Amino acid sequence: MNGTKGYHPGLVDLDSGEISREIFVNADIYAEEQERVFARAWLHVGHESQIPKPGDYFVSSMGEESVILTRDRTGAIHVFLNSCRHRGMKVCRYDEGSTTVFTCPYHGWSYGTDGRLVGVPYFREAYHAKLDKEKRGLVEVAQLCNYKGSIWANWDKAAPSFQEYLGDFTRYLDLQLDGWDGREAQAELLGGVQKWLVPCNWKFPAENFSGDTYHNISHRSVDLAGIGPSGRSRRDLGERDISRKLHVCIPDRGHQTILYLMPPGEPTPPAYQNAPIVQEYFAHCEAEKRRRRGDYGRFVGAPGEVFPNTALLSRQPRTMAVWHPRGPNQTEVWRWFFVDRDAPSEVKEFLRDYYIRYSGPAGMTEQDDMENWNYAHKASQGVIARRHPYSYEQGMGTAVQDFEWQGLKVPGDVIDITEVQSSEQPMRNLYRRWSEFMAADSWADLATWRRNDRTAAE
Amino acid sequence: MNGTKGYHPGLVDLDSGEISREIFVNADIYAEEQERVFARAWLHVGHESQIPKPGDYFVSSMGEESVILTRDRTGAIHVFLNSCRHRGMKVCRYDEGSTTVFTCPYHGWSYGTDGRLVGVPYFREAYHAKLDKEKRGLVEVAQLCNYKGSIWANWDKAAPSFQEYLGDFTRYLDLQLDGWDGREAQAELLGGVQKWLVPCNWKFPAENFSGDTYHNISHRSVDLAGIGPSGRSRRDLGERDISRKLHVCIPDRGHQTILYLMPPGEPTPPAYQNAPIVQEYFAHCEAEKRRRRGDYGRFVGAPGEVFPNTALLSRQPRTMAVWHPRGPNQTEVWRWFFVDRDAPSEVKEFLRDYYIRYSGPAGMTEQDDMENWNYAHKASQGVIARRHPYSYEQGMGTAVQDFEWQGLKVPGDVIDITEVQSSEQPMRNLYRRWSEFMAADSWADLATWRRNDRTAAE
Amino acid sequence: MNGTKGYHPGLVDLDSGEISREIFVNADIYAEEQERVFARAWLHVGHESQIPKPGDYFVSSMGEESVILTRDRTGAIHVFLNSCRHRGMKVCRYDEGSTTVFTCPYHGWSYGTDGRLVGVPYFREAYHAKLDKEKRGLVEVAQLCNYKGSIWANWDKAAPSFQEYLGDFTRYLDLQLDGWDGREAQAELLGGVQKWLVPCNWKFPAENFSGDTYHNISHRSVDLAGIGPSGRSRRDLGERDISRKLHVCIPDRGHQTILYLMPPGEPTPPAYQNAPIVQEYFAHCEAEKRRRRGDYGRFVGAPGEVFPNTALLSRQPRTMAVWHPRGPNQTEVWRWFFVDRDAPSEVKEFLRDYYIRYSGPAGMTEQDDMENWNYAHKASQGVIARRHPYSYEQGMGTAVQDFEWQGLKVPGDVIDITEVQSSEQPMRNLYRRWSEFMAADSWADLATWRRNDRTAAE
Amino acid sequence: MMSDRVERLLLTQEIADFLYAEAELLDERRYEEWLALLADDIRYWMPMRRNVKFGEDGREFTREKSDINWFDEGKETLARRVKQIRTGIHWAEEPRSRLSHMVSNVQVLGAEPSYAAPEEVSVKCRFLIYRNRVETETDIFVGKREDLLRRAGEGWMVARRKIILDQNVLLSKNLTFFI
Amino acid sequence: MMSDRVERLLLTQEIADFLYAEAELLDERRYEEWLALLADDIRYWMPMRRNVKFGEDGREFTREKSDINWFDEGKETLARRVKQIRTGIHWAEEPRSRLSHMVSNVQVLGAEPSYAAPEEVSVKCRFLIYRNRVETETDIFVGKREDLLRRAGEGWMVARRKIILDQNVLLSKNLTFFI
Amino acid sequence: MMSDRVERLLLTQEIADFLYAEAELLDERRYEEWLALLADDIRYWMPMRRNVKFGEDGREFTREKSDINWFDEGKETLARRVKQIRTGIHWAEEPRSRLSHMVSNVQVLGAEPSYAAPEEVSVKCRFLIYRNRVETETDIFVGKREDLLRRAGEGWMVARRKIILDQNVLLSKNLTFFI
Ligand code: FES
Ligand code: FES
Ligand code: FES
Ligand SMILES: [Fe+3]
Ligand SMILES: [Fe+3]
Ligand SMILES: [Fe+3]
Repeated sequence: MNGTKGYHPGLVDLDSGEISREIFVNADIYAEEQERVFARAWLHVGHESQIPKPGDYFVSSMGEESVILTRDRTGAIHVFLNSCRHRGMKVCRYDEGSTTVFTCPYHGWSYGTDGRLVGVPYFREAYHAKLDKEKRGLVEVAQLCNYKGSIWANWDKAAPSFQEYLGDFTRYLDLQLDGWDGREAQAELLGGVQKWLVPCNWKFPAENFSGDTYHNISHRSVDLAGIGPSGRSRRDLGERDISRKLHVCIPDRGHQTILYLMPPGEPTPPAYQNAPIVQEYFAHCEAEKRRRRGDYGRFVGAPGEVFPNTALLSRQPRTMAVWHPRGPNQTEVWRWFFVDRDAPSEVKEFLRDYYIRYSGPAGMTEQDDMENWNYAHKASQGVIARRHPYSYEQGMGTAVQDFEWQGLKVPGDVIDITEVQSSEQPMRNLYRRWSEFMAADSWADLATWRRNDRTAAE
Repeated sequence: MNGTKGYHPGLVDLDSGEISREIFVNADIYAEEQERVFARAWLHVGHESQIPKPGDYFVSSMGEESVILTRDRTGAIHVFLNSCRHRGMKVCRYDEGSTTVFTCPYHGWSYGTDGRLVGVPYFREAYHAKLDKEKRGLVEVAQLCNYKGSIWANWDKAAPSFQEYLGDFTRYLDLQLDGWDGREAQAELLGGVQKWLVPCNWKFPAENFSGDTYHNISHRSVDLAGIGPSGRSRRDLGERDISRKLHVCIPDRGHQTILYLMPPGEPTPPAYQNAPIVQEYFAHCEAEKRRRRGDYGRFVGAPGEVFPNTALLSRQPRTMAVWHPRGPNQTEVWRWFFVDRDAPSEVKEFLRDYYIRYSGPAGMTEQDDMENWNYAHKASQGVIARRHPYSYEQGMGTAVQDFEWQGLKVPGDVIDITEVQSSEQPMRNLYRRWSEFMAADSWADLATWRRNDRTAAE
Repeated sequence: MNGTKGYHPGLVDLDSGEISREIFVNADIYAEEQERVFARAWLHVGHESQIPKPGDYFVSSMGEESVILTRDRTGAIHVFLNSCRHRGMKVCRYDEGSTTVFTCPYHGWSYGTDGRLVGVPYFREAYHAKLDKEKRGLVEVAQLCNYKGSIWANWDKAAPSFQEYLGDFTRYLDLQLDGWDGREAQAELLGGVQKWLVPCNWKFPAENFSGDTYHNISHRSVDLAGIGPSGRSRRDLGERDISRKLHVCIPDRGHQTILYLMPPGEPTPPAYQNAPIVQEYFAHCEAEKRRRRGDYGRFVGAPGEVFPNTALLSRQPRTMAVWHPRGPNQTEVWRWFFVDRDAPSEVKEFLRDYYIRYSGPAGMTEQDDMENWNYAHKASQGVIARRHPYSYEQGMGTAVQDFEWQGLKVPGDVIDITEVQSSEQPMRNLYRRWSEFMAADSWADLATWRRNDRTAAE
Repeated sequence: MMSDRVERLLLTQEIADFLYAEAELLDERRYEEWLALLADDIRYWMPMRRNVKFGEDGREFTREKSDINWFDEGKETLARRVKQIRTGIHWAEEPRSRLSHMVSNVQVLGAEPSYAAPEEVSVKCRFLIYRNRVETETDIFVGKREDLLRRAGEGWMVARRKIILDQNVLLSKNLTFFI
Repeated sequence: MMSDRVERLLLTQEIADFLYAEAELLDERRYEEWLALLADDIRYWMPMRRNVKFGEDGREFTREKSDINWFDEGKETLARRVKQIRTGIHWAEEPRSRLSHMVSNVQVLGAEPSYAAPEEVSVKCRFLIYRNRVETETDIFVGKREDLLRRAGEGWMVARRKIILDQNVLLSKNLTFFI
Repeated sequence: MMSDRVERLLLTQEIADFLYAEAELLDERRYEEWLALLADDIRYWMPMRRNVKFGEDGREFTREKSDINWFDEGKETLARRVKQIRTGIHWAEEPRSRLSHMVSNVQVLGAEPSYAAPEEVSVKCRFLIYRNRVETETDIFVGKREDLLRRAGEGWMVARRKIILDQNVLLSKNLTFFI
């Protein structure tokens, strides 16, 4: 089933807008991805509110591997590979909890919540006190960042800091994590992380959430059935009417998103007409946000992607997703859901109901996404299919730098899709970065902006 | 599990009559087969009666891949890869039906029944009318042939025409598709195509249907239980008594079959004694066939194989099968069943009952074939097994060219197995051709007959 | 998922005591193992009491492949690959039985219980009597050894004899096969061979049974629940108090075991206090053994391993196990259970009950072993995990040659773990030998002792 | 004497008992006894299933007595199948499979002439058939069965059986068992 | 007239009949009739499950009405799901799945005000749902259901349904069916 | 007062209720209550199965009390197994498995001294046990159970249990649950 062996530059051709199916279905390329992408990029691990107290832990995943997100007795946050240094046993097999040590079931080595190897049975007798415990602590990530409560980690110490990695994308992640009223880090996690398996390569969801406005047609059945809390088929039609809808891509970083840019002054049109309390809450927040953020308060978020596999959705349903690779043909999705910490309980309840019926495997909208990813992948595995690349030609060459509308500049490569409806600039941005990771031997080659005029201004 | 890497000539040794087990169980060889055999050979797709009217379609398979057999509004027949040119989504997920366009569920591109890309949402807006629709139609096969209602297709435009590909085998395919009375293209398809999975390499059934008379002993339980419509254990014992039974192989083509050659003049002995109407019908047809076909009316068909994976069975049960590869260790069988279009309904009903209890996964006869293929494959995967090739020595060097009996010449390499009961000439013919496909870089090397004295006479 | 391609020396580093996870999870290394280890080493096949009469057979397994252990009409014992020479069909699909010939279901070739091809349908007609039957018998192992009733086989004719292969380990295998009272070959097999699948590489159980005393802590739940027939949590605490507990490794051979060395004179302390008949039986046997074996009667067996995949357990539960590889990530365990042939039926019954509740998938003790092997393997597959080798540093450099205690020498590399409790010398011994097999091109390189001063004394 | 409600519930229970007893005969390989439960005029039909467009359900199943089906036969052929297994050389069932027929959701959909004195009963159920053979070979078949049962003295006979398997491509190499 | 024991057994049988009939409506895609069996105030709840330490079972399930769950909704949303399937362009169910709902171990755990004259019945069962679609795609879902049934004339209505699926990571791409 | 037919049907229903209640205790991890349903002299036996030649069915199963079996034990050992799980450090069940015991085809094969006043009942059923644990680990076990139940006041006790699993090579790493 294996056409070419491994990655080579020709596969992603951004001049023609053609990308080979090999990068989705080829097992050798998948194996290389694990080393070149997932072992070097910043990955989302969880949220600090999942481990509020010292000793709390949450078992997460980075790429294919299980990791432990934990807060040590001093309150410091760590991420460790969930595998014993002795014979590799998975040291923690609970999803979450609180503990003082992680004791390995096999031979009883125990590790502190700071990863230190603190207990070795018969250390003096069997090891003659010779085992170097310092060397045998749990494998810790090379870098970790707590950004407004969201925890990110990286296995490569040569990688730049998370904020440098984000670059100009930071403010879009802010939309996810700040309050709707513009206050910092107000996001509160709802209990329960959705986890499920989809039979497709992880890049199908990654590109979909990068800003695929073009597939709205696939959700027509939801529009007909009605799902929106406003009683209209989509909750956000109102603001769509007066805003500019943009594709914003951060070149060299591989991050991209949809953005609604509201006009200045004008209030955001009412939504949630059927739910006065909710309508009132958001109206209030919108006003607050404008006041606090000033011009940037005109930003309204939408689906976006932090390279490589973390999806943002900063409007309703407000969620973050990670697309964990589970072999070339399978993806395990993890889904976190957010509300404003200080929102009235009626608002939280109202939104939760909406999130559940919209998102995930039982979500009326996303069920059809999974179906499409599944069969797009499946129909791309054969020898003939692999000879015919996918088309990413939409809106090629139409992106502008320094986009500005009504006095507000939007950094990055931007396409205003308000009239043209859609573009594939976000996917091209994603795969350009992906192929840089696949080609580069080290972060020295990947931190392109450091030797880059255009971004020198930063 | 992988002994040698990939195909090399020594694996098929026709001088010693030994063939390595690697060609059945080796994953690398399997991957090469997809390119070298299935992407270059003529494959059976279906029957025109499955798509009688413009807009009708039948979803079939070529090698590992799903294809759409369809009749466009002008009545022309096409075969397309069942995968969208945009992101690869399987555009048609029904087994059969009738439509004006195939609309992709993911982003709504739509293709005409002639494969043309006719609908692209926001073509003017999102694509600025720049997408080259001509280039983005459904991938169509390079060549297609409708031979007496049976549809064949080929991905390689350098391949010879289907009839040149068939060579002298044509008249054996005729036995399948013409009426029992010798009239042309009288085969009528019974409703329902059997599809099922067998855990073995596709070449086990392919060689079995190439003319494996040697495994009759494996069907002894059916003979004891009784299945034959004539009340005798096999419906065809009668004609066996007076005819010559031949193995006929078309050298250079890789096609082969069993053939019963009846004496001139003599009527075919009665069968179906318990079913007068059926007996009478076939008696009548036999006579008609002799009249229409003259000497060739003495041919009575039997299991045979069109290289690489289409099986013929032109007697009762009258069926065609395709052995679709589904990985080195799995085969998906598709089965079509035929009757004479103008046969009396009692005859059709009678034959249908016989076909069902004889053939396929519920067929008393073929159940045991599947069992043998399954465990022959399984017991050939290990390192020691792979060191011991299979034996194809039966009747080596006993084939003759220009076989003749009672005034009728039979072209091809022929072994008269009436007395010797069996030979492995058909398998040797199959694997000789298979290894030519695996070794050849292009059809220039594969059309051996064009530079071949023996077949120059053609 | 595949880090390095195939085996290379660096993976097993006995100087640092670090062994790469690759050797457990890498698919290429696994494929090489099948050729280099399992096709060249001595493997345990069964017990002669399973085939007491001429014509009896027991279907066993060597590495990944099915083999037939059979006794021919002359009473000679054979081991054959369970695959037909014609098309590879598995010729015997029963677990055990008695027969005069093995008739292949597919085309009816039949083989004698001595493996000779005795029946070929239509030999004269179809084969013109030309098939060389002598060449086409069932594939027989290159060497076979019946050691005190246990049957061992080897595919490599260049391998040394089984006894040379065992070297000084012979007496530990004797503990398994002789009677508890020291009489030769008194082991009687209980009916029923346990077979089950464990999702881990075969080397996890192999190293565990090589003498992993360090994982006793993982069985704490059994100690708390109580399982021992003596009513105490472990049946053997008594003798542990007065004996020396040793790790005995046979260098150059790759065999290793735990050994209890009792003091001279002193009787073994009583066990089985709750079962007088059993207590009395073992007390009697102990005395007999001392009398018969003299000083070596002080040996009491324990878990051990004959390289590569045969486990011994010569105390109670008295069992042998084979760890059959079934892909890099799966092992099929086969388990034989023994009692003394002449033991009273109450003793046999008593022991049988204990074996069942202790061992295998339903065994309260071993259930937890399987769990640990499963998740140790699973947590070692990822790219980051593979960068961190396992630690085998326990007791490095503490082994002695010519260990002696109270007048009895114990050959081999020995660590007295009575006080230190545990060491990883047995695992180091196992993997040293394993890497020799992986590196060596032939047995000329593997029979290291033949050119080895230290073992020249043999 | 008893209310209709009670009569219906007891009849359902009685029919379920019959179907469980039938399954038991099949799993215990008592095929001749099983044949004895089949009416001489039984029709044993298992259609194939197609993926069809919404609204075209009419084309979902292959048709009895005119299309190719997985099974579409009478008692004589069923008896021949039993005979074949009994030869001991029907390799697809030698060594014999380990089979369990799980029958659930037994519903009596109708009784003629009445629930009080039923002569013919139409019953529907779900089945799960687990097949394991040789070493590790395993299949699971799930679907529905629509049976017409006919009173036979104290007991019942199967007069007609329609088997709906929830598969399109058959996910097994063969169908060597009775459903 | 009848003993308590008999009343209880017959009630259990009657409730089982109801659950089988309900399953039949779902497998036959008669969704509107199924909706008619749901009380207007039904709560349809399917929590997610966590792996927790021994003794911390309290944290095993996500909480109704406050956490994220697989399902946690009322009749209006259920009706919208039916409507979506009926559009014929709900791709995750087009072509439609082949479904079998196997219901077993039907236990009546309580009846109010009495077993003799029950108005509300709490019932627990096991389910196995087999889903097969397109060509070879297959899922098996197994778990428990805790239903509160309410008397409705001659029959019953589902007033509350709690679904316990025996999975942690959902082993399927979606949940497009009713349980 | 009631006819034999009715007595038998009601007894079957009563026995089924008992088996469902027992399964519920196991799935809810109420092991001590489950142990209380076992007679002190219970024999809990699960043989291994061989592939044997046609006509040699006698050798298909390993023998109770003389061969090695998967299980062949009494109440004391069963109680120890419960105790082990309750330690919270029986790693093969920590974190605990998610289990469903589906029991179907409940058949009462005999009742002593009579169906009207049964003291001992022999009952056979089919089971499907679904086990899911940790993240994605899943096993399905299917087979038959032959139980001898003994009257115990209002209820019943399990006096003997024979478990027939439809497997040859056990397709799982362990058997850490009760069947
Ligand atoms: S594997 Fe963790 S202590 Fe040994
Ligand atoms: S995949 Fe077909 S339109 Fe996008
Ligand atoms: S495979 Fe054994 S005789 Fe042909
Ligand atoms: Fe979507
Ligand atoms: Fe055949
Ligand atoms: Fe252990």
